[in-house]
Amino acid sequence: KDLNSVGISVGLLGNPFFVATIKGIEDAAKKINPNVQVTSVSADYDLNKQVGQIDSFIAAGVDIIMLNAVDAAAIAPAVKRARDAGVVVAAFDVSAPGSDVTVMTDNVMAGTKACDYITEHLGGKGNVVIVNGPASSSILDRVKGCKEAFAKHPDIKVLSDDQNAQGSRDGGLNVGQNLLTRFDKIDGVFAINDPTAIGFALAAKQAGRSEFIITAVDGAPDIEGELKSGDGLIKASASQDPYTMAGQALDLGYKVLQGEKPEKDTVLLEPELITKDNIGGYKGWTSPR
Amino acid sequence: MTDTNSAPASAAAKQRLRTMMSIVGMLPVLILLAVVFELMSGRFMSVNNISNVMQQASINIVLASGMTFVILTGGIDLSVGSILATSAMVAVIVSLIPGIGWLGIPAAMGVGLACGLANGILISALNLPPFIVTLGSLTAVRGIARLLGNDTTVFNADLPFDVIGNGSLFGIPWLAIIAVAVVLLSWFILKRTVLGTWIYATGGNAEAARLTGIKVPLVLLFVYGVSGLFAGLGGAMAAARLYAANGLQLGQAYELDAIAAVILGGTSFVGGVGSIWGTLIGALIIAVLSNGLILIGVSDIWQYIVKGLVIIAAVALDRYRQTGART
Amino acid sequence: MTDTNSAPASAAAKQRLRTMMSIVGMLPVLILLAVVFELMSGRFMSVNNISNVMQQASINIVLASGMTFVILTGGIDLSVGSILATSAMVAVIVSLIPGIGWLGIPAAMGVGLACGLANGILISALNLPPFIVTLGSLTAVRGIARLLGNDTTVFNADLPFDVIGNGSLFGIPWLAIIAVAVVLLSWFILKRTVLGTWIYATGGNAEAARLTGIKVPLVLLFVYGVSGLFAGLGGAMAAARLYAANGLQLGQAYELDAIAAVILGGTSFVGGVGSIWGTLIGALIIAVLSNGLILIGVSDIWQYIVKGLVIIAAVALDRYRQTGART
Amino acid sequence: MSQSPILEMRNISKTFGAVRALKDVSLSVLPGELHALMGENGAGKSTLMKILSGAYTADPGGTVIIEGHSRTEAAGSVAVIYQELSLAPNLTVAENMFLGREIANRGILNRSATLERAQPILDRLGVHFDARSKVGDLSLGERQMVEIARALTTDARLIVMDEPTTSLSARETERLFEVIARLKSHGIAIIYISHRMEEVYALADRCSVLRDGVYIGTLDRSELSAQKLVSMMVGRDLDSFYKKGHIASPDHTGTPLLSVRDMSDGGLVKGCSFDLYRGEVLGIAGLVGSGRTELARLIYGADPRTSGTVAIDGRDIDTSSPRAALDAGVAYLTEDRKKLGLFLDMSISDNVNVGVIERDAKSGGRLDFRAAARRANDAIKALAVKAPTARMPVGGLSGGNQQKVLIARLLETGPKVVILDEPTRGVDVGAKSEIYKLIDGLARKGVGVVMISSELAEIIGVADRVLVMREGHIAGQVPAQLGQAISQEAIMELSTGSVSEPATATEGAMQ
Ligand SMILES: Nc1ncnc2c1ncn2[C@@H]1O[C@H](COP(=O)(O)OP(=O)(O)OP(=O)(O)O)[C@@H](O)[C@H]1O
Ligand SMILES: Nc1ncnc2c1ncn2[C@@H]1O[C@H](COP(=O)(O)OP(=O)(O)OP(=O)(O)O)[C@@H](O)[C@H]1O
Ligand SMILES: [Mg+2]
Ligand SMILES: [Mg+2]
Repeated sequence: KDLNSVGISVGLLGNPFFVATIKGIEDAAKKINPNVQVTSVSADYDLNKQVGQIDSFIAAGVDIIMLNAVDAAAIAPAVKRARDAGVVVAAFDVSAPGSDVTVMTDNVMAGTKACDYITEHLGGKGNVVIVNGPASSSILDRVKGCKEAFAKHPDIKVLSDDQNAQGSRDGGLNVGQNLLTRFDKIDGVFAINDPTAIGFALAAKQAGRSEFIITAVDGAPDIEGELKSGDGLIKASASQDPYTMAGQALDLGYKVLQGEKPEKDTVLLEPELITKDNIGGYKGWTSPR
Repeated sequence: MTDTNSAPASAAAKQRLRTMMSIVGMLPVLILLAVVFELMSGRFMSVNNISNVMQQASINIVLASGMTFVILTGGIDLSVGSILATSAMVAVIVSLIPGIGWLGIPAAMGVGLACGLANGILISALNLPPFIVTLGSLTAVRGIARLLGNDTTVFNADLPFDVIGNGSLFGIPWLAIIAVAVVLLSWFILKRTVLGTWIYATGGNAEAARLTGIKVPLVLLFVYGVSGLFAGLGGAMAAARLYAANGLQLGQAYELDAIAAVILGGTSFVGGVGSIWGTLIGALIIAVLSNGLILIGVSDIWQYIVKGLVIIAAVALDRYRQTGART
Repeated sequence: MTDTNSAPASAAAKQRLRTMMSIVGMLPVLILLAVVFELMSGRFMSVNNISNVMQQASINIVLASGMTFVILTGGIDLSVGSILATSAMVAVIVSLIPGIGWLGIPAAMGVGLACGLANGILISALNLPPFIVTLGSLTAVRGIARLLGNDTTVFNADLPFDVIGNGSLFGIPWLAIIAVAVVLLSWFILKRTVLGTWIYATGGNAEAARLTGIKVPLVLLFVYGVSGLFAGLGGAMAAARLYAANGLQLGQAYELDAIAAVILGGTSFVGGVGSIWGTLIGALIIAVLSNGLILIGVSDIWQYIVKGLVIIAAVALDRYRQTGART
Repeated sequence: MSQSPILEMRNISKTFGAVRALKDVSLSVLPGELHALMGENGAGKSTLMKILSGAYTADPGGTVIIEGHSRTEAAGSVAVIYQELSLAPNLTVAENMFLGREIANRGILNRSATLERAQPILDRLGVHFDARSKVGDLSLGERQMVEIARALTTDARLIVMDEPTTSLSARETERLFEVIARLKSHGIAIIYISHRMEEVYALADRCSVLRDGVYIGTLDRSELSAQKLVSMMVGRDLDSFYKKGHIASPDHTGTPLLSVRDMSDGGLVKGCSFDLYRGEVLGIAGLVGSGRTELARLIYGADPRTSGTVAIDGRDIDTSSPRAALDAGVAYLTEDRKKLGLFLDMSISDNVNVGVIERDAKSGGRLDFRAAARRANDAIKALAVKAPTARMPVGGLSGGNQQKVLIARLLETGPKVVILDEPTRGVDVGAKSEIYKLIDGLARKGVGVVMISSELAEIIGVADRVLVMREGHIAGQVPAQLGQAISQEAIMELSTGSVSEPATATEGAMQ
């Protein structure tokens, strides 16, 4: 069966992460069929909207739906509808129950890696802050992994874990300013993604505070410079590889389309912790491939 | 603004024509969009896709119907998206109770009604500005929705009332049937009952309405109650469609779509002027745009730009058409 | 004069008192909030934190100042958040051009002004409803913002004008100084110039304004232009603060905060009534709430609920206070 | 003609859609003359004046020449007092007076100079408010004075006054006449539009008449007579104008139909008491701002009161809200029909029926369209409303017809007592006489009528008894004893306070 058209629905287009995933899918699809038509839409984190988009894709007769589920559990019925209509559903970044294949970062491990870095740096003792974000499954997983890492050390005290910085620089800066006022001494900060971490670092710079380190998850382009310089507060980020992840999901989906059965329907990609030391070899999201 | 002295018969005919024009309203724009999308995609008019559009429009139609009541009195209700989220949460949570799961629908509607009445009381009894009150409940009710599920998604794969979200009757999706029923009910209330006249009168001139003995606070309480009730119904519909609800994400910015549908439909922000048919057409225009742009493969970024421009162009066209008709 | 009935002196005094009350407006609420937060956290009133609050409020103050002009004429501008995002993108993109990077600020303001004037032309020349026009540009301009950066974050760690985002003068953040300057400029225009009187007159009775020879379309063009210009300035401020801009995420729902500040500040939706000082206080209330709730460690979910309720309570208190004063 | 005219309007036509508001109208005005312009409601007077001021553009073919220049060049030499008050209620009196022509230096307002120039003009008009008052706080009459003051701030050579006295009482009107005389002596020409005949007799040097958008003719002062004017305006003769068909002095023994005791609102109205008997027309006179409207609104429950009771047939009734008052049989006609009375976007039928649809409704609150149509058509016929269909929006009617629609709404509720606040404001002679007939008919049916009016001739002509209010009190009653004649002098004396016998007069009013 030929691959003629692909529909992509992601949580929020305009996030560089998803831009990289779309590029990964497009490149992978073009390798299979140079004339393939790829339509990408943004669900704006609205499940209802995403379900509508899936229905539209079914009506438009796409071969594969590349799905970044807005909600890891609740998307199931829509996925089922698509599969019943004979469309292959390949999930990436977030699991989608019932999909043919899933490729995602191991977010729990990403959280654990980032927070292990903090506990190591602190010698297992100190006050830490978790800067939370919107409650999506990947963020919940990261926080879960991080908390597991902290829980291994009884002398690590989590001062705050319930402030939502919206996953943005702006939010990171505002929440950062307020948390820095609230706590006189912080030893470590885990931000659920890179923009949040950068925002927090900006807040610290303004307040003239530098007694702590920050780690995050993503390995986004804007954090590469920060890590390279090495003298900033942000010391590490558990990187994801959206380009590869999404491309791999498409390849697996194509195999399903050809009637093959993949050996594993879920592929977990292990995040790599990038720090000052290994940043030189890091490819990044936007580098040409 | 009009004609007293010219021949009465022709004046009456003209009056009827004008009423017609204002009811037809944006219909030409809707048809134009449908034709363009069909020509460009070749799939738009398929039975399957029409049913999609109807489903996708249905929740917004229900919200916008309630919003029409509110805007007709010169008010606004920003909280419908949050109320929808809360009711959807309640619908799913109740549906999980063994045996009485179908009570999820009345429960959702009850919660919606309660939120709407709370808005209504603040606005009518304390005489507070609707924008601020409903902005406050937009925020507060959103918090409640999140609290209900503790910030996670609640779901129920065996939703007892999932037929209203995914079933159909003679090929027409139940969601669409509900939406049409809501529109008909709204039309009946607005045009065929005493209450409807009071709503128009309150919007047209609230002080005069009070002086003619209309109980303006009751009218206001009613319209915000209806808006909340319909938002609650919308929540049940969303839950039935999705088998799940999420307190944080569901219904974000729905109020803007609902208001846009009402205003596109020719209802005036000042109150007192407008019709529910206009709202229906306005909501369909929005749904057709979203669906059609995906069908013809416009990228997400350009969807934004095109959608914004089409909305502006639609009202401009309408304004032009009406001016043309008047002279 | 045979009969000067009631003593005019006391009437004038009462008039003055009423003006005072309406200027002071929400100030008591602001002070109350500050005191409560200080008592509960012990840190709210620290110099450092006050400076935080001022920074966090500054962008909203600038947006809300522009919004005050618009709402005073009875209009609304929903597009400020999108305009802010576009201008911030332009500011960062221009700042990357070697040598002339500081031109980012005028470029951002120019883009904002252009968007605002586009709104203004559609509203004043074609006589379209402001809500729909600015809802359309909310969507379309957001698309442009995304297009500019091709949907990625643009950033510049060596922003030539970062001092306005992160620097301070005698301990006062430049952001706050800019915000105060914008408020003072707005006050001057509204209360001390002919144009200001025209803006109030247009909002109070547009038809009367037209009959007295005021060029109402020009007034409308001006207010939407100012709103766009200030949104552009806000974009430059946001870019300077964050060293980056993202076309999709930046400025989402900022219009609601700006409108809330204006309405909390006592400016009427109907137009013609209100003052820029009220807006300043309204914006500060919103900022103090967000800051204070985090300071005292309220969780995100409960922040929503409390924030919503406090906003409603604030207007209710204000309404009660004013009624009390009148009798 | 010795002088060259200051204004020449020739062959002016104006169409609104299919409506021909003006057809080939010509008008010339001489310097220093007061030129009255008369015609029924909807004759096109205001439209003509709006073309003169530039608010409307005339159909091509007509010319307007002011002092030898075209209209655009001569802008500023014409000032207009518009009929629908064109003030910004949120601004101060001074700001309104100079709106569009602010006293400013390079765009920056000079507020003290504005006040300095505004106050003397207000003083000359003898108003009670000062230049810093907000217009929104003023009563209708006071706003009208602001409009007049605004016209006086210009150095116009021609001032148009479109019904300037509709909201003014005798004293303000006198003030205005003094001002007019002074203006004329400075060679300023005035076009004066009014539905009050006496004013035209008193003031006009010449009088032009429009009918259905067509120019009928111009009379010189010497030729003015009531018959001539009326027949030119209406196209036929009107029979007796003020006519009391009911018994002039009804039985004042027994329980009064309506008795109001000690009505106060803690501000504008102070302890007012009066009685009204079955079939009686009770006039309430007073100066602008004397609190008549406020008193009526208190009785009707439109505003909260601090003290006072209302009884009908000797039984205390609840009038805490308009709804309660209506249920008890008290109805009120507002003085401000556009702002407080009509639903301009709704149809005539809806406007007539809105008070009674609940009573007519079928089960479940469903509207009874047949009953509504019947009521609307009957009302249109009974009150001679000029409208092609009951379905047209009321906003499209001329002022007089709008007023009739509002009265029809009132009558549909079947009230025992009606309070009419300035029922003939802005209404032409024909419609006025019909409204008088209506009042007469109500009284004959035993309804008690309270009529608030600023037009003395009307109040004397229609009322059986007149209460005079001053500064929130009922200052007295005319005639003081039953059976005496109502005299204009007595009313004026009471309302300006030049006699001081309020105590006894109030006693008289109560008994
Ligand atoms: N803006 C408008 N649009 C349509 N028709 C109008 C408009 N203004 C006036 N008319 C019509 O023009 C005619 C003349 O109206 P105009 O207001 O000039 O009458 P008028 O002589 O001033 O009456 P009145 O004594 O009641 O003030 C009326 O039939 C009216 O309905
Ligand atoms: N909303 C208001 N706020 C403050 N003062 C008001 C308000 N309305 C009216 N007034 C004042 O109340 C006084 C009495 O007004 P009212 O309308 O009762 O007088 P009136 O005798 O009916 O006069 P008119 O003939 O002008 O209607 C006036 O001096 C007016 O300035
Ligand atoms: Mg007129
Ligand atoms: Mg009055």
